[in-house]
Amino acid sequence: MSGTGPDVTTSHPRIEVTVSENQSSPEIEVRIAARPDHLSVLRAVAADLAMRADFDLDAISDLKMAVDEACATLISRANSPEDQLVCGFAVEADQIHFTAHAPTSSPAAPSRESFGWRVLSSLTDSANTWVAPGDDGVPVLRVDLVKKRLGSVGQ
Amino acid sequence: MSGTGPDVTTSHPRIEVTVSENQSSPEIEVRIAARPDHLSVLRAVAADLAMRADFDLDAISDLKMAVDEACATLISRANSPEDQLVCGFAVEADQIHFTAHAPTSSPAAPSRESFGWRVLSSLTDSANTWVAPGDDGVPVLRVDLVKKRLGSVGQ
Amino acid sequence: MTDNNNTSITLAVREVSPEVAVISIGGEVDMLTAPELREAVDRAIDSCRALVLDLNAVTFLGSAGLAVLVETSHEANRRGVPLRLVASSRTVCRPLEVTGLTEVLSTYGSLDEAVAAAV
Amino acid sequence: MTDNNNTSITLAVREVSPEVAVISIGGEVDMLTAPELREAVDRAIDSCRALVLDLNAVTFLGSAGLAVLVETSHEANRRGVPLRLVASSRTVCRPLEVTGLTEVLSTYGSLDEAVAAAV
Ligand SMILES: Nc1ncnc2c1ncn2[C@@H]1O[C@H](COP(=O)(O)OP(=O)(O)O)[C@@H](O)[C@H]1O
Ligand SMILES: Nc1ncnc2c1ncn2[C@@H]1O[C@H](COP(=O)(O)OP(=O)(O)O)[C@@H](O)[C@H]1O
Repeated sequence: MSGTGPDVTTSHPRIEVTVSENQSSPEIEVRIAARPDHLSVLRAVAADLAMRADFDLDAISDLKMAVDEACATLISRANSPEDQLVCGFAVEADQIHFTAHAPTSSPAAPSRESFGWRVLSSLTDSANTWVAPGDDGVPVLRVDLVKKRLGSVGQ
Repeated sequence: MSGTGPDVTTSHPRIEVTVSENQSSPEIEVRIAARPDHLSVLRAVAADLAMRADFDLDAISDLKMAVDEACATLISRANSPEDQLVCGFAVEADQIHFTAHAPTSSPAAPSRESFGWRVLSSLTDSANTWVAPGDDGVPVLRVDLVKKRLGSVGQ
Repeated sequence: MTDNNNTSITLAVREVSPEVAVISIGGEVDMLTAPELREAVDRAIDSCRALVLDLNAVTFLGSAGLAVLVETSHEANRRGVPLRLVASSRTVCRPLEVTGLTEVLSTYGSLDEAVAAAV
Repeated sequence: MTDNNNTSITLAVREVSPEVAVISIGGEVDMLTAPELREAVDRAIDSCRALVLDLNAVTFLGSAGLAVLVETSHEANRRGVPLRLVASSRTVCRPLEVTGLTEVLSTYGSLDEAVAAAV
């Protein structure tokens, strides 16, 4: 694995993640109301990008599932369906880097032992989630995923 | 045609358009670098939304083509590939309302006599484009399209 | 089945032989549509001797959908009702494999095989 | 044809009978990929007696792609080279119809018909 991108396999956010969040906006940013009926558009974006980045069919399916799972978690923990869910997709040399965040009603990050998070981790090469105060002090839940074109997942 | 949404068939922007631009953000906003390789993701979003809004296959195809044409125009008239192209999709009762804008290097809006604009107009129920100064005084090119679920287009 | 098959999943329920119910599921099974699947399955399991879920027209299967399958499997075990899944597309098999559910659930390559096994 | 068929269009050029060239085009023909199509068509038209463009594997046809077809048609007229399009999918026929190009271009439902007409 050449690993030119950020490596965020640890369970606490590392510097790279924060830098990547704050640097010039990701290539593609999608903002939606935090509602389950918008999940399919995020899957469509993930699939289109992975396809064009020459991911194989299993890797495309994995990324769709991981993005869906991450955003379903953000939506279910948002304060209201009017909250905004912001997703960033960056197509990097050998991987797609996905970040997402939304305001949250729970001050704690989702358990890493839950079924959903275990699935998500098994589908990606790196997965991380944490809560941090947003600009206005409201807690914001963040998810950061990396899926490599030729990853070690399910091969 | 019941026409509950904004009617922007005139060639100059009307109040409704401006209101719609400035009101609480559209349901789905996609921001990309103004580069042709990102057109396919916008088509994917348009197709997913139109499909879920029960548009028929011709109407889905028309919306994809109109969104593609609008964004290709915005990209070709941007100052640089680093400029940001911002697209908004709103799924309304009987139509999808698409808005897009990007900084432009040409102070004039695209000719309505061009092949591209004629195609775009023929594919949508309403199409409009104009240049207005942005926040920082830089000219911004805007496009506003409405595609009805049961439109008069190509029926 | 509903006309509105783009905003939700499609669910076709039928009895292929006495008390063997087949639910054919189409579309994207996610957080939005899983409750609908759950309801249809709960209703069917109440009145059948064997249940077949045909997943071949499913175009996305997320963890909310997987959870319905797992819970249905538990419920079917409790009742002694055989549960058989039809799964041959990559779209459906990949999530089942990645989550290890192919070990736990009985999956078949075709509806005929699943029905034959269920009877 | 290239391995890299997701980031661009696929173009397969072959001669079906002496000096009758067929270009089979796959993928999305848009602002990004139209120049590639243009180049392949320009190269083929230089050395053939008749040209068939098989559009059946095209998954998107935007105005940049339509412009290539129109310009190729003009060039083919100038040279006296018959140009035939194979277009049967809705994805391809819809843009041709909406823009009125079916009136101007010779389209056929199958490759065999187009080749037969081109010879
Ligand atoms: N191995 C598994 N495969 C599929 N579904 C499972 C599995 N384990 C748990 N589930 C389902 O996922 C749901 C949530 O499980 P759980 O581990 O408690 O996580 P969570 O905290 O996300 O609720 C449960 O409804 C359960 O049926
Ligand atoms: N009716 C038409 N059908 C298809 N393509 C056309 C048609 N008219 C013009 N074009 C193509 O579109 C391109 C642009 O045409 P033009 O009307 O000059 O508009 P623009 O201002 O967008 O360049 C030209 O290259 C031409 O080949």
